[in-house]
Amino acid sequence: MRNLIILFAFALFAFIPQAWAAEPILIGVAGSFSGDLAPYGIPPKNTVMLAAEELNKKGGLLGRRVKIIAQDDVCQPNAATIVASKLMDQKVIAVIGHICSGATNAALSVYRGKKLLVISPSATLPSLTLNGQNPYFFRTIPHDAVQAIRQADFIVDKLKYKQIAIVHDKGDYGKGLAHQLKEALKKRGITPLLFEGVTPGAVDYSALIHKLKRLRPQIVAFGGYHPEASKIVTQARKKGLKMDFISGDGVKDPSFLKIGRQFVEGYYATSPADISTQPLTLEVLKKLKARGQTPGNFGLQAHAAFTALVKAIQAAHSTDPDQIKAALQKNEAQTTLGKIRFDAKGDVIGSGFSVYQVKKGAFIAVD
Amino acid sequence: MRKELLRHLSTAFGLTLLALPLVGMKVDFIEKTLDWRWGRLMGVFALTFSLSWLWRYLLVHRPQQARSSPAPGVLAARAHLLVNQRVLLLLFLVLSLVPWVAGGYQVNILITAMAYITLALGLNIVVGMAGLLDLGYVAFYAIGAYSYGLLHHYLGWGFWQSLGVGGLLAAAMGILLGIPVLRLRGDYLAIVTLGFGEILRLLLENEADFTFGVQGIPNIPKPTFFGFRFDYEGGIVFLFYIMLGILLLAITATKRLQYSRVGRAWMAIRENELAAQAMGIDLTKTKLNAFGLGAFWAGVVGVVFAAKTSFINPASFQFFESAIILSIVVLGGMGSVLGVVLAAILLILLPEYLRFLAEYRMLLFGALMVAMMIFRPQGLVPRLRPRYERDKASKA
Amino acid sequence: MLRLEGVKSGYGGIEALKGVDLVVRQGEIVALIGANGAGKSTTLKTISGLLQTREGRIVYQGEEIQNLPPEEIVKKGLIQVPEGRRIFPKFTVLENLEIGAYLRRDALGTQADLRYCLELFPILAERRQQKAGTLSGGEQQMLAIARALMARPKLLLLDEPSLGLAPLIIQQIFEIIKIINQERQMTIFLIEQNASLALKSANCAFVMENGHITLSGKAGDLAQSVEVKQAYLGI
Amino acid sequence: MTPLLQVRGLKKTFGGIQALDGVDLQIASGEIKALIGPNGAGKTTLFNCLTGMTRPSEGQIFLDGATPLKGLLPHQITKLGLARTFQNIRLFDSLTVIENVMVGAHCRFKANFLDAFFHTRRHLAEEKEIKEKAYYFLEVMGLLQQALNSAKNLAYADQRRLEIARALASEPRLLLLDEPAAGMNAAETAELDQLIVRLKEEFSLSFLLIEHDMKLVMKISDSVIVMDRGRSIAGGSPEEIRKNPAVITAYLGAEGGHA
Amino acid sequence: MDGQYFFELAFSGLTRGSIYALIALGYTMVYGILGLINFAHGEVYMISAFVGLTAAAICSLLGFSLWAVLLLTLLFAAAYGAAYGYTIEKVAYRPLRGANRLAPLISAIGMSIFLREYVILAQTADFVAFPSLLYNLVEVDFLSDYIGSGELILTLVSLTVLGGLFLFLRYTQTGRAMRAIEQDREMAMLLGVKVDQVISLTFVIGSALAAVGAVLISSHMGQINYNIGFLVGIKAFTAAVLGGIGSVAGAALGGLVLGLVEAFAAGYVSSDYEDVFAFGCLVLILIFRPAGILGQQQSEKV
Repeated sequence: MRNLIILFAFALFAFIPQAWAAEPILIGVAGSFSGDLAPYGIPPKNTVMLAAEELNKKGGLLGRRVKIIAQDDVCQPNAATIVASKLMDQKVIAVIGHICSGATNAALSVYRGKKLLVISPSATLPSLTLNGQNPYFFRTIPHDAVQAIRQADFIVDKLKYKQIAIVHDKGDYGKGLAHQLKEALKKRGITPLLFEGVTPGAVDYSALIHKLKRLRPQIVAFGGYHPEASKIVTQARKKGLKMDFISGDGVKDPSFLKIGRQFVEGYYATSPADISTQPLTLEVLKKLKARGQTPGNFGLQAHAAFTALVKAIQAAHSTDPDQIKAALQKNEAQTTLGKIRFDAKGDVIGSGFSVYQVKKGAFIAVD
Repeated sequence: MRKELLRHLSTAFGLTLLALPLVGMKVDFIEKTLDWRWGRLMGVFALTFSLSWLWRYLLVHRPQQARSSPAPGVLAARAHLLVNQRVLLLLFLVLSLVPWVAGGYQVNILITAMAYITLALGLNIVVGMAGLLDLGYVAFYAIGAYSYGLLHHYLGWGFWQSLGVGGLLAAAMGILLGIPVLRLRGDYLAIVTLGFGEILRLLLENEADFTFGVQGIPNIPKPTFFGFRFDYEGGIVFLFYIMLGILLLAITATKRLQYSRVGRAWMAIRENELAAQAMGIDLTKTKLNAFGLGAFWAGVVGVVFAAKTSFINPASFQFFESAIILSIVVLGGMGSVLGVVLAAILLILLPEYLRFLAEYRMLLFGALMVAMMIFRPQGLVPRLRPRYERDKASKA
Repeated sequence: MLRLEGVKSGYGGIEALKGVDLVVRQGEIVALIGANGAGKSTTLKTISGLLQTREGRIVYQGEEIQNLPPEEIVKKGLIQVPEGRRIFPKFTVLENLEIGAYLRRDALGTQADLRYCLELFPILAERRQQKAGTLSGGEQQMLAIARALMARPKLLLLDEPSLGLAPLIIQQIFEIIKIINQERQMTIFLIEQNASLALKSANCAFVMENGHITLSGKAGDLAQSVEVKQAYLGI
Repeated sequence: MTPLLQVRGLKKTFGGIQALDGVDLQIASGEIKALIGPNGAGKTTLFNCLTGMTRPSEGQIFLDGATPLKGLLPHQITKLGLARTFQNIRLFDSLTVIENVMVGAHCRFKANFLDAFFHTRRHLAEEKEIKEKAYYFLEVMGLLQQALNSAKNLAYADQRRLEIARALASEPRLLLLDEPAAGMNAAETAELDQLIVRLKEEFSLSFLLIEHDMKLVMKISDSVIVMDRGRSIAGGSPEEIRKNPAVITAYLGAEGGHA
Repeated sequence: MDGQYFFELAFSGLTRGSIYALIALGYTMVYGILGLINFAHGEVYMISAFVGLTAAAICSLLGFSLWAVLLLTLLFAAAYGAAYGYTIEKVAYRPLRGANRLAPLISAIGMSIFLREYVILAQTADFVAFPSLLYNLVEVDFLSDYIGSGELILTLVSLTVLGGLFLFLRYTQTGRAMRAIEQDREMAMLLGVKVDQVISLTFVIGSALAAVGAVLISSHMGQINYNIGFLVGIKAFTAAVLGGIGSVAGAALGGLVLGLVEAFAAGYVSSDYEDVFAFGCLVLILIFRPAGILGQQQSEKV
């Protein structure tokens, strides 16, 4: 009977949020939750929400509840500045976001000089950290140049290919990566046979395929996301083209395998070190699935960003941005991306790139 | 009554049937699974059933003149009282107090709203007054923004120099575009301007060596005040006043042009091109005037936009923007300044304040656009005809 | 055959017909004359269902037809040739005639009527493959009448058949109207602002002013009446 | 004395159809000239060529015997003093009556959009003058009561009058009227003919008018020109035309002039 | 110049072009009859693709043969596309008949936003896989260097449907009524044409054609999401204008011209510029032929 009462009291405590002692800690999540780029923004929001709920269930942060404020910037610079100033007005202590490099760039002009911690799960434009203007900006995803150099090394050193075609999707991620790859290859004395973009959502890519067929590159490097990648490789294979393909982390996605089936066999993709076997990652994936959600391209990066932030706050035992910043750079945190910390510029350490290849319907690390 | 009930039931049934494969089922072709979602389908049925009643009720009670002549009703009469110079000035005074009482967010969205009002007033010259349907208006906005971005990056120009140049450059492009398309009528003009807008955006994307392509141009500075540089908050407040000033100019220009020889020529062209020609109106010059002046405002706002976001990329200038600006003009009631202001507030601020609806926000926004057109096709505030009353002196 | 009783109708806030009473008897040619803006065309539009009857009754062959949709009224054999001809300019002459028979399902009868129309208007037979837009005004008016005949009307409503046509053509058209009336026993309700012309060919006539019928009677009598002479014939 | 307007050998083809096939025409200063002919004779096409809305294929048009009009744009021709009305009325429907007439005065003034924006002296002075002028022409045409109504709400005959008022506001020397009496009843037509004569006197105007109403034509015109199939087949005084056998067969038919 | 490459590109252009043409018909018919740019047409295309996906999945779950799956999918998508087209007209356009020209345009833009969001909420914002219904359906050896079998079927079906529609409009009484309404709506009414019904039918036919296009293209490209209608819609509309809007033959021709221009631009210049060429070609053609390739210059009667 007594146990029951205690249980009841405990349950009551758990179900009444007002019971929390102090004001909640506010953390912003910003990204594209509607519009064309919603598929990239919604999963990060979901994973952060999930992580925050779990955290609150376990007693919150520094004894306070964590409250997530999600703001939609539609990946547009103007909306991003509006959202950013709204988050500032609401006195969030940190922002997980933004999703697109462009929107992040615009939003940073609002945060700049404000000592607000911003951790993006997906903005890969190198200059965001490298230009040194954003001391409180971090990202859990390595920037494009890192990945591009990895790709160039693999193509030139491992595969020993010299005939390379670069195709991109004209988007800021895809074209950015393709551009970096071109630069990386240039440093190694290779000029690509082709550098051009396709329009995502076009009804047919066969003109490009015929062009590839004529140029006969040994490998096609595609900068962009998996939907376009699988369309291009499928059409190429159906036309009997046998060259190799390589892409970045935007392609290493389970749906790429499912949708591309036999056509994507042999496709190379660079991506952060394999994390899908780690217990923490598996657990998050399982919980997401239970909610009918997917991790998308950047969901795990966003989860990791949140985890790293929480760990840093706990380590600093404060919400002071300078102390958190120091903790982020000093302490390693166990996250869905593995053990990570951040370098002086704000880029992630510990999430390197491996090269994978599709073999029998699965991505297998080959380098 | 029973007939009514049956009617709405069958409407709801039909719409639910339409929703069946999208709302009621979800398939995954790879996993070969099929989910039935009956609960959601029931929700659709309940919703459509109640909406059907409401829709019917509103349609029946729709004011009759909505369909025929837009007789200036009570609203317009009141609007006329509202928009006299003194009231307008008062409104601006109140508005100019906002930065002192509200936070950065409110200031930020008010700048955006004012920017769209100005854009709509500019497009109103082209579409509302001259009757030239322009679906690529966003191109001129982009030209303004990129003038500042590029002039700053390559030549180190500041906001103030760029403001003039951006506006003039946009106006020049407007005239340049106008020349080849003058012969086109109505909707052909619409699609060519749409094409022009897309071409410009694609060029901005592709000519990466010059325009920085899809990566965009970052770190565009805020305006300075006689060399004084503000911090972010100060900068945005200063920008707020600059935008307020521009808006005031745009409103004055619109109101004065309506009562002028040039404005009447625009409206004459809109009403009947042939008769306008026969009355000695130079079609080419008058249309180019409209294109140029309309584009000028877009260029000016573009420069402000670049300064406000401090970052610009081609993706900010998509067709959707043109569509929204056009919607503001039409929803406002073509040619009415007050209407444009109200419509801009509705279409720009409403989605902003609807954020709590989260993912239903844009759905509702689209539905509202349809509903507003159906229940007020002539716009919120129909243009009041200028009253040229005979002077007392000459009557005597 | 057709009777209007106190019919009121109009556009938007304007009431153009303020209670119209008139009768069209089987087999006659009846003219409705009046100044522009008197409401003549509005009367026709109301009869053929393009405008709503706000008050009153329209009785056709003993049946009330006010506020039926236009296609139902057409089905009953009330066919209108509207003002300004309104032929389909992008159709050939033949296509224009064929669409005249849109509601008919009797292929044989339609064929026969087509032959009859082409005999009645030999110029149309000559130009059957020509685009109707390239016809002259007079030919277009003939085509418009022929197209209406293809629907095999019981009552033909003609709106200003003389508008904008040269006198010679007008004569031809009015002759044909008489022929149709006699050969096919077709009742014709004619609207004309050229009063002298209308009164010459009609059996009886109504004079309309400001949304009301002000005079009516045998066409010959009206032509002699002082009011009509002064107001409409300018004599 | 040189004629006000001289047309020589005007030709125009539309996709194989010879709409004008060598038209010659002279209008003296102060003359009322009527242009008659069956439908499709090319009367309106001639109007369009004169006012620059259609480019003639061949032939010449001179104003005052010296100024060539061919190749000029419509607004330039209007500025030189030719104004017109249209067969199917073309008003600026949603503008007010007074605005319609003010637009008519457009080509006689200069203020541009900058003047309007800064309310320069030029703008203010011109606006005042335009307005006064417009009211004056409305008064002449008897439309004063309607000044602030929408043009589209006018009665048919008033719309025709408004078209004339609007054309007058461009201060023409030659006024081309395309079927001014179409759709008017006898009483209204009678008013119209008095009006035309009055305008001629008051503004020392010349007229070229297309008209089917023979009574009007015979009554007011100084001379008549008859067109058939793109040619001018006869010309002369109304009396001569009435008796010309070629005209009777082509146009008037057996019934002669009393239709 | 490389002859084989040229023909490869030509066939690629033909494939694209025939799809543009198929969807352009919906625009051109609606424009002809109502004078309205139906911005929601691209969304009907997109929705039909989703319905097609559901139908294809159910049919394959039931174990039908590939041909049967294809036919049933086409049928279902066409029926639903038509129903959506009909509903859109009834809700968003019919109440605006007789209002000023821009009101329905804005209503259409609103409708288009609504439908996109509706699909995001009802289904997903992600790309989803669409079964490849055309691949390996037939073997065509003699052309296989130039064109895949899927593309061939796609082209053939499109052209057949186009031809069928052309005959329908030309030779049936209903088709004639449609063209009559295009020219003079009130007059058509006076001849007994039920105008509202015919307008609805126009939407139904146009939408069904878009649905056929949607299923064919989706199975060709293998994936769909809520955004696929936008680009296709704009391109198809461009094609319709290019050929002369309001004209069925014009839509077909405009689609093919646009497809070929894009394919050659992508092949000989760069895919970066294929859209620039497409719109540039539109602007150029309209400057020299302001009413499109087959459009009749409306000589306005003065």
